[in-house]
Amino acid sequence: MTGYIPGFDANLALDAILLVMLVVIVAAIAATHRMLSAVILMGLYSLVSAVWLVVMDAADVAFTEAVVGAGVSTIVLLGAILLTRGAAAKVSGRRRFLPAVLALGVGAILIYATLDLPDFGDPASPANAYVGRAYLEATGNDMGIPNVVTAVLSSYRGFDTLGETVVIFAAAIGVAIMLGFGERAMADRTIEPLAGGPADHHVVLRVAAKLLIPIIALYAFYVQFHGDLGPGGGFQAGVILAVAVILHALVFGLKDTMAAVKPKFARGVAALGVLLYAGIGVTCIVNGGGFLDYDHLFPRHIEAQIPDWILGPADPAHPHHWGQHFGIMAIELGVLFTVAATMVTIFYGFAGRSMEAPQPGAPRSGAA
Amino acid sequence: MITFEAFYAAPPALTAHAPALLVVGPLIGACVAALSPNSRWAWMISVGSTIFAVWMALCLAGEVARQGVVNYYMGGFAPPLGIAFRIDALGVMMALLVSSVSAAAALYSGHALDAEVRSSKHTLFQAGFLLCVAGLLGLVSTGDAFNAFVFLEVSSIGTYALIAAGERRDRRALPAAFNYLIMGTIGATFYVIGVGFLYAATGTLNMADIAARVVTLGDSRMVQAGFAFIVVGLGLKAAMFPLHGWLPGAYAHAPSLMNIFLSATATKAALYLMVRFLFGVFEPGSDFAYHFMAWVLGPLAGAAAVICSIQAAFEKEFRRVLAFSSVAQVGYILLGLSIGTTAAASAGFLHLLAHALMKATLFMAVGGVALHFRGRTLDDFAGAGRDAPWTMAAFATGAASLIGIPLTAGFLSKWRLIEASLAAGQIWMVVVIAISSLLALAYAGRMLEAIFFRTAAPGAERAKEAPLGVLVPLWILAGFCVWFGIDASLPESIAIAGAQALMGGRP
Amino acid sequence: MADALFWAGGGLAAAGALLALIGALGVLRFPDVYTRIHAASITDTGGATLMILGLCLISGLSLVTLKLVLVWVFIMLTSPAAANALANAAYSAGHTPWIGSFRIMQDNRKGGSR
Amino acid sequence: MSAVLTHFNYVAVIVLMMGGLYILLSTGNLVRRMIGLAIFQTSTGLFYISLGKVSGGTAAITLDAVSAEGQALAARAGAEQVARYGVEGVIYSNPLPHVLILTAIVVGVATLAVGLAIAVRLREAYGTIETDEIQALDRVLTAAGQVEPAP
Repeated sequence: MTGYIPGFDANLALDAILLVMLVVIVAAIAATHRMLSAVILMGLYSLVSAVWLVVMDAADVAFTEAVVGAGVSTIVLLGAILLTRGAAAKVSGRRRFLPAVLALGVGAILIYATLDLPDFGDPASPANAYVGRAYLEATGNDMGIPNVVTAVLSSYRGFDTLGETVVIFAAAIGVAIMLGFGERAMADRTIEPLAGGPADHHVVLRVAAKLLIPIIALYAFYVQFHGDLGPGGGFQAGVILAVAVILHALVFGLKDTMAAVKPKFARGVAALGVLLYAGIGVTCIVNGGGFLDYDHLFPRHIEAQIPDWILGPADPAHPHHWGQHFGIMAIELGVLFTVAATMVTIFYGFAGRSMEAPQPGAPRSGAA
Repeated sequence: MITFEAFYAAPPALTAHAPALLVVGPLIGACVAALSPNSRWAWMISVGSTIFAVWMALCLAGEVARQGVVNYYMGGFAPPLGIAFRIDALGVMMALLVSSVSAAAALYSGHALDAEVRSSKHTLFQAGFLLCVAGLLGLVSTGDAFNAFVFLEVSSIGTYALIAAGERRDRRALPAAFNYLIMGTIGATFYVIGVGFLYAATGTLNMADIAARVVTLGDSRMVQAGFAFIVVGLGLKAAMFPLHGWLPGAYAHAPSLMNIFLSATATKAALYLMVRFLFGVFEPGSDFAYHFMAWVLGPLAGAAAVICSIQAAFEKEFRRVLAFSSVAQVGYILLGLSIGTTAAASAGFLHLLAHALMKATLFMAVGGVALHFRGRTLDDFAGAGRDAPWTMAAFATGAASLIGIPLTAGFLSKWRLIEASLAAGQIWMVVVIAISSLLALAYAGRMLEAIFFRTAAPGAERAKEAPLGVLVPLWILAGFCVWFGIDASLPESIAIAGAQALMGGRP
Repeated sequence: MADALFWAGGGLAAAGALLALIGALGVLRFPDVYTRIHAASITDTGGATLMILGLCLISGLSLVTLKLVLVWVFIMLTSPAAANALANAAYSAGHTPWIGSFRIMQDNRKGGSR
Repeated sequence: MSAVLTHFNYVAVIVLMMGGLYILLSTGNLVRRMIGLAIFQTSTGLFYISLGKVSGGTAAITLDAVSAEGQALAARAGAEQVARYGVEGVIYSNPLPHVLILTAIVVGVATLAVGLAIAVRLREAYGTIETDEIQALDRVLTAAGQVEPAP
């Protein structure tokens, strides 16, 4: 709503303020010696950059940064410092000079190159005028969904997104190989859940969590299925769904959560998500298109027989929209499966570990 | 190009989609392996999907022989909107290399995992291995700069954890894997920064499209910075000489399956991507890529070939010797490329193939013996030649190829390199190759001396012959080392076709 | 009318921001962990409420209003629960609340609270 | 506008990258290194997003140009700009960098999780997460000719 103060671009001012905040936060992380402060500041960094991303019109990225950067990353970092603590960070003098020179050198090269970059916000720059614009012009015709980011993400560059889903799956495998699934936490009978024990101080938390978990899960599905129309999609929804599980584990104890969402189940779902995604691609091949060519998701004779009341009347101008719609929906579902299951697996890995190697006075789960 | 008709007897529908299936096959295999009930199943899936990848690579080779370049549009969207796979003769060479080495490693893994990894994690390990394979295959086939980053990370993230899994035998695997993770991620991020500058300058991510547009930009600082960051980033991933610090530890302490697979393929795939940027994207536009190769890449490669060979000669542990030797051998490949003629490049690629073969042989022999044997230093291997004659004979074959003894693959590739550098008037390169070969004789000789001419200390743990499941893939690899030394028409035709595809008709 | 609503909403949002700022000052200035939690949580919830009210006025009656109200409900659920959990954790970790006059607190500061 | 103003975003993002790189390289603490790495990766993303911002644009979610929101945007950008750079009457920011950075963020969190998992195992195997101490421990053991497997 900038129109109210003429000559003043609120967006630019916000942009500058947020960037300065980010620089200050990074400086604070560099300066602090306490791991906990560094982790909290890291979460703050993600949150502020999410706000900045909104100012930059990158709503989908902001959403992801908020849930992934400020949410899951912080949880994992907290778990890690809990499991590695007792080793205080110290910056010895000799290590300061060379890194500073290296960082400054890289920065100098970057700034040297930056001076040739087009002006910030220039709509005629090659980056904005060529392929980026082509997506905006073509999406309506090719896919017919309003969120161009989703269209590019899951159809034009759907293969990248497959790779990204695989990266997440690889992370699940990596963490599970390193830390296990928290199997020992399940076997451990001596540990009581945080809430509901004899000295239950956590009535408020428990009530709030009971109220929140269904809302969070519901919200995840809203984000999932609203991704065509607004910001959101499989990644964000997957992380949010995983957060519901993580919250349950934090409040009701890891063991109860693992009984509800079994580690093996999580691992299977993570693999199934990638399988679903790749399977959609292969289905397109079987039906005569290229890999991930959703126009060929349905065989032609079946597509012709889909009654109007399911999909609406066929639009002669854009005959393939339904394939695209279904393809995008299906692969987003695959992404949801993999991301949610992976985040849960990673959390189980870290949280289960603290029980395996108990330390004096350690809280009971990884990120409590 | 030799004919592959005998091999690509695939239905045409499969052949048409071979580029996608090449990557998706191992990917689906990875998911199924993660879901499989026990390690035997996972192993069979692993072997099956890597052999499928070999088949697809052969199909592609046939297609490339017929068409020259295979383009495949993901999702049916032509670039620059969509992601395109672009596979030429060089890409096929890399795809064949990666898939066949992965198949040999997968065959080998049946026994190796039992000895090296907790049995509860075998299925995960195979899944991670297949993800690495899929990532590298995607990396060598893609024609999209950002897609290449995604595949670089697919293969890397799997690799980090699988290297760290070597902790069960040797806890130094953990710091080595962590170090690799940091360096690898810095490299990948540098690459992303470089691609970002190229994107800012050209507005596109398709490599061919970037190349076409870079030409018109002249000496833009954005292009220069993009070039610098891409070269440094991929140089980190490829363990180019001053940036190779992470490699020896990561290779030496990894489980032997990863060890074999990585040493033969991972750095070479990153190298391949760098070469594609140098020759395919930057070189046509301006000559700074050319100057860079002559004045930076060449000398660094020479330094690598000498200095890392010296380091290898002073190492005590078997695998570390071989790992340092890998960095030195990558130096040879880069020497060939830095000359900038087609003959030299083909010699470089020939050495790339030969090196992949012999390193896989060497690491597999060491790994095969180490299944039941905790030895790791030269002293530990004293007398191993008598205790495990078949395995160690294969080792000797690989070592002979490493030194460059005639009738082995290594001899021929070095010979071609020397020929090419003489033809280009680069006498110093001949000297470098000679010195480095002498050093190779020194370090390989030390290993062979320990294995065959020393006797084990009384009471020391003795090596045991590797099981048949290891000997078969091992001797297949060793056999290729010898075959390609006697009759090199197959690898040479592949390397020459690759070099011609890269150089596009330059002398 | 729209203009008046905009300024009213803006004023409310600004008041909310001011409240949050005061809360932040409180976190810095208050002597012990419980008073700090108190300062943070009350002003946080209150400030967010004011801001959301302001934004509702600016946006007019639409779907956005409903979403803002849902956000408010969410904040009302989470923020106090989080403060409660934080205080609980501090208590479990052995922090005893300061009881007594502010002067005593200042005198004891050296020995004291973190 | 002067070069300082037009390129402020890029320079600020580069400062963030330098900060991340410095944190990463200056510390021997493995968890801190991961934090530095995460900042370095994220700030690269911010660089891309800066490239894709179009002044006067909005998020790349198709709007109706005649809706109230579309009208307000058009009024802000000016009719000439809209005619030149708009798509069906609305100026959007470039969606491509957004897609790329979504991918990069996810890759970043995957790296972070795996790196931290290795760090946790390191702590269990060595009892420390300081690079110096780990190296010292390794030197001692290697010199003694023995290498312990991790517990």
